Amino acid sequence: MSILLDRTNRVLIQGITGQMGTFFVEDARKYGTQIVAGISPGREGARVGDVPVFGSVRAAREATAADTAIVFVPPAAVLGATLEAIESGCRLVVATADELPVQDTIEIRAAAKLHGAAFVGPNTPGLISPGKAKLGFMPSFCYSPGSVGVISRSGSLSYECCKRLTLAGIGQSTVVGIGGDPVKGTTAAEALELFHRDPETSAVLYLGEIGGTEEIFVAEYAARGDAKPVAALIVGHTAPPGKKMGHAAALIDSKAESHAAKVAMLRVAGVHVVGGLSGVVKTMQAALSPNMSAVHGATA
Amino acid sequence: MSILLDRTNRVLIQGITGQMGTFFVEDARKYGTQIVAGISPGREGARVGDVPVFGSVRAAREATAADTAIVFVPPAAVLGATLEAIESGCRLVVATADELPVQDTIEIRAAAKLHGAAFVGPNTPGLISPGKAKLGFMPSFCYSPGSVGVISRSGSLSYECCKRLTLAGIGQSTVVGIGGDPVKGTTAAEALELFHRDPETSAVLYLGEIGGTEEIFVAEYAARGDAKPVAALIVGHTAPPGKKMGHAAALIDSKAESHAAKVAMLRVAGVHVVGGLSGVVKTMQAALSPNMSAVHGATA
Amino acid sequence: MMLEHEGKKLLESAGIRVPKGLVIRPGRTAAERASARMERYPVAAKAQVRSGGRGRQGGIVKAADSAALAAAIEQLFATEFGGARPEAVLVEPWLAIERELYLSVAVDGRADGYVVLYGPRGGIDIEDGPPPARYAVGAAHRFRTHEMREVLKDHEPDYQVREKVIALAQRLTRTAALHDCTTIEINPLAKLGDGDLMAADAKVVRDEWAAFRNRDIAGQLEQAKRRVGRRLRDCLNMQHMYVRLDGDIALVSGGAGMTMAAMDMIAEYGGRPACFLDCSPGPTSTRGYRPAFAMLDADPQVKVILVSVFGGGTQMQRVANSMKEIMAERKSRKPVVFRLDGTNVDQVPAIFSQFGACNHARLEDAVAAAVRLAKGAQ
Amino acid sequence: MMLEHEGKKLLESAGIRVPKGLVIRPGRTAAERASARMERYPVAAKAQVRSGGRGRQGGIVKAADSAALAAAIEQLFATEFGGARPEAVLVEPWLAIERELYLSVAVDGRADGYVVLYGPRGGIDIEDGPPPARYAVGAAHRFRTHEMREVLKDHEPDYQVREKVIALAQRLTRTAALHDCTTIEINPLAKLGDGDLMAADAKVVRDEWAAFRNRDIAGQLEQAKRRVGRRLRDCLNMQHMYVRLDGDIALVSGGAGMTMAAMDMIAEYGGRPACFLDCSPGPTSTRGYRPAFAMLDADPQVKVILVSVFGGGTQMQRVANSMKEIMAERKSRKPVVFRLDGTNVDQVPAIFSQFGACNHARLEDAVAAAVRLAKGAQ
Repeated sequence: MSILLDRTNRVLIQGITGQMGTFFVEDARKYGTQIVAGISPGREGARVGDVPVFGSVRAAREATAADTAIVFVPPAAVLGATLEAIESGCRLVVATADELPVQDTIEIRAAAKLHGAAFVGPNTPGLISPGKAKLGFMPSFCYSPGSVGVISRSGSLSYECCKRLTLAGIGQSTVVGIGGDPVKGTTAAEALELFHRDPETSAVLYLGEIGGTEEIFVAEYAARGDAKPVAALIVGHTAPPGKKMGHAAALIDSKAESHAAKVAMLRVAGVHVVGGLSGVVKTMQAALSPNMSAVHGATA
Repeated sequence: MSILLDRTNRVLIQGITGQMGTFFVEDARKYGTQIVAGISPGREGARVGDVPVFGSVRAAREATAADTAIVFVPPAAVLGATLEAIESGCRLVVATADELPVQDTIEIRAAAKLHGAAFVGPNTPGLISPGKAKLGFMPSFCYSPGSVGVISRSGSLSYECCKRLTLAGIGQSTVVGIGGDPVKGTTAAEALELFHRDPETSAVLYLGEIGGTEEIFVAEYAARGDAKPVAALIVGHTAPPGKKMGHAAALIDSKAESHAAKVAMLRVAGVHVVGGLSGVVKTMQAALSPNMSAVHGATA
Repeated sequence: MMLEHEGKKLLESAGIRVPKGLVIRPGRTAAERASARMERYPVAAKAQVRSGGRGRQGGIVKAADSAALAAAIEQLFATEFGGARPEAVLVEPWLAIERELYLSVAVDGRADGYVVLYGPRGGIDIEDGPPPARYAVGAAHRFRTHEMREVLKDHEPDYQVREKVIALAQRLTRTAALHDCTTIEINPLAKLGDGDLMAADAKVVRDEWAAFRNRDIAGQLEQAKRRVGRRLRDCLNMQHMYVRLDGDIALVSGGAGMTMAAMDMIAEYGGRPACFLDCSPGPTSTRGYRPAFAMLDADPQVKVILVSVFGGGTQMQRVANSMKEIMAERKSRKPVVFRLDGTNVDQVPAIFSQFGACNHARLEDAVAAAVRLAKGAQ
Repeated sequence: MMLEHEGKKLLESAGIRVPKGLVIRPGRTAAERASARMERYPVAAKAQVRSGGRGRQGGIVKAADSAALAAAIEQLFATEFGGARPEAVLVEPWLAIERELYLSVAVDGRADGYVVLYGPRGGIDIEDGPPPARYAVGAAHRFRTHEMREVLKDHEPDYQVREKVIALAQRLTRTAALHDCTTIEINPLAKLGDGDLMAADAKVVRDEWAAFRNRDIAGQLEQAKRRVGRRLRDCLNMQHMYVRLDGDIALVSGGAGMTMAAMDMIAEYGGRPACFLDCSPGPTSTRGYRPAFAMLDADPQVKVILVSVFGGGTQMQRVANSMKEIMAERKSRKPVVFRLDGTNVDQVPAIFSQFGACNHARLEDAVAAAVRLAKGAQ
């Protein structure tokens, strides 16, 4: 298994006729993603490659039984497109856009909750279930199927870390980019819960950073008696306080949001904290080893 | 019977310690309204007369089983107070306030729909079921129990007309002030539907005015095969176009909103249109007479 | 209602494209000021008025050069539109419009909130054309691009225009809710040669009851008061609702519906109402009614004043006492006819007898008396 | 982050009470201008800066008369707060504050939207006190007065203050959503002698990604660009995210997390990062990277440039070609270390061989090389 995404997802692409949409059709298909429809209002009836284009998500769902949407439209149009996908019955909606106003994310998240849909985004590379399917632009060669669930606030960092895991023979069940914004379609807590219930996932790697409160919930999960082993890398050790480090949420506004405070909190909760990028594989191996996972925090 | 309000409603007053709240306790009680609680945050534990004061609607409902709320708070506080009443489970909420921003009415109406509550207001005197109870400041002597349901966009006009009916021996089942705003807690169409289902109501008097679209639904109802007889007075024959006549919705913005157009439309639908205030009793009598009610529009 | 240039400023603040205009206030140097600052011609000189139908009345003039602009400005400031001279003239580049569209967002009871109207052919003849496409939004945050797309399908064949209109309507609906606007109408919405849409006009009406949370609405209300005479301003400060009519029987009344009913009855009895004047929103006390009498007494058109109040929360003995005070202090000899009814009306006769006034039991009698007096005064 | 006086203007537009202040821009006559226009003393002279902690650094001066005010203004303009001189000084009447409260509305992921924080004792020591009351609102239109009342019950014993705080928080939440603010913090919120609440300070942060629908956010971003040097402005125009640090190894990087990971690794290897520079939001082309190199080459603090990009949607052969072009046109001799990885990285070596560059396979090797070069350059 995996979470949210596997070979069964029937994917429609909103904004398929744009540059990103067209590139995605080719790249994601090559990886095995089932692309069944595209949306481009006014161009219904056209085709992108062999993918039929529809004027609305409803029409696409009726014709193709699509159940998953990925959105490639300009930031100002993301709200409308995602709400259409959610309210037309898609069970998973991915919006990779950065530059989305947080108000819009708040509304989309509320709508997704109301309709029982999963929303991944914004400001994320998307998600991939290695060997099955991908919804986003992550470089395929970095991934291999396996049992580590990966949750990441940052895109490139997840490519880097997954490549290291893959080279070391540690495969991934699903890699979810939860994004760098303060309000998220899928939070670390929600992704953790999904991984917790996924029998194929035996441990989780969390890639976090300074700022925000996401890590509190990682610690909360790790402290549970029935938690799967969690390893975590928190970047931004050298980031100064009070400055936004690219991501809207990557800003040390209070002591609790500093690197030191987060690492300390995670350690106490029994998370295997990675010292730095170079230590990802070793710490992950430790988290995965049955002996070590009993000794909470020993590899930190 | 009656609609929305009878002797069984257990009423709580939001803003009971204000001048209007205090006056209402005395006046409405005298009429038979069951006043069981007042709300005034921070003054919980006090009493107004013998009415216990609570800090929240929830607390009041738990202690007194109140199921109906009337709101006497400043316009800026009406949104909060009505949402509290609706979301705490009141089945009827009355807000007489004028000067409520239409945005707030839109939100309150949406919340009432969601929770299955009736909302009467804003900018209305409230409602009265003669001989049973009243929720508002209408002069009690104008009313008598009977079988005519009255719906009015204007407060004073409904007092005037009901007094004429009462003096002529025509009693009322319930008199609902739907108010003069463009968006209403209870619309004419909704009030008509309630009167239609009320076995004690045998005919309806609708008191309308120029501007807005409410009258379209009165005509629609009257044109139904199973409609109860409807009489209507539309004021504003002498009102110039393009000017707001007091009520936000009383503005002739298009030909369809003029006095002549409304009267013509109502006549075609079989409504007994009253020529002017002096004709209210005669037309109502005609509408109530079994012979006449079969001949649609004959008294117009 | 905001002036066009004020409305456009609001739209621009929400990221909506409007022409780059120049606002010219009246004054001796108005024409010079405009000519000095416009560089490219032709331009449009547009009378800034708060009534509709300006286009049909010659309120928009095309000027090909600086002399023509100066002449246009002078002419516009000298013209009345809907009974008022322009408060300003807006000078804008003359737009190369490929097609005029119509788009508006307005509060509509049938929609439980906002409705969006769209017509593929806008301009001054919009009301004579086919009815516009109608998207019932409801609460502003209920706007859905895909729902509006469905509505527009059969009204706008050009899908690129359609998508731009949808995006604009979404922006307008949000703007209306945020700024407490009850209407934002763009007519025409100009489709330019580059395919882009631009608001060539803007009619924005704001919800004055939201003034407590929008300082600019409060400011507009204050400005509106400054535009009227002192006596009317005193009335507006008491929350009175006033509309001047062309008759001679003035009303001091309570409740919008009841005021209109009295107006109608005056006409029915052969008289002519001088105004709609609803005093119920303000204090129903001497302080409240005094400015109403001051205004009506000073108005030479008014021959008779009919006081018509049917009160619920308003107690009649208090109104009667106010009338006693006002009648005592008032200089004017214009006759006043009274009809008070409602709560505590039984206490009125005793008070009225103190100053020799008579309270009519029925509105018909009061109206008849007022009409008789007005005819006698002619 | 807006300056205090800008934030207060925003609050005032939403009907929130703020002191009537006077904004003094720097310049030779600043002190005179202020003294000339203030009539009553004492006043507060407040440095207008975009960083926190001003109060502790002497950024607020009480002046008892016009001479003291002039001195205060001069002194404030000569002082740096958080590394920057004040852009203006705000002069306000000195408030007779009965109690300082704390109130803020901010976006919070845990609340799925907005959260309201309230402390009955505000002021500069707020962070040392007990944690504030926390009302998780969610979407702004989910604000409920009765829910906040429940939250405040155990935090604010004075029910009249409580009710005013609730009404104010409701207004602030609506304002935040309306104007796309991510934070509105009022500290202190002054309880005055008359029992009324007044915003004695205002820290407002707006969502720059909403600039497309808020022209004033767009304007603020433009202003921010004007405040920096030309080279950084060129970078900001390319959407680069830049934070200057105090080391000598500059980064040209992609992705916020990866940039921080590289910074951390530089420190781990004994080097010191010169900046956070994430170039991924803009075009990953020659046009995009060129201003980054121009800025870093011109920065005397920078000894070595480390290019670290791990691309997904960004294709590495394109980045490699951009680097080839930039290296060819660049005048600076500062060493550049490359580590490209990700999509199409297999095409990189062939391109790099054309200009004699080497691409490190592992970030560790690239960082080690950069640190070595930086130490050699010292």
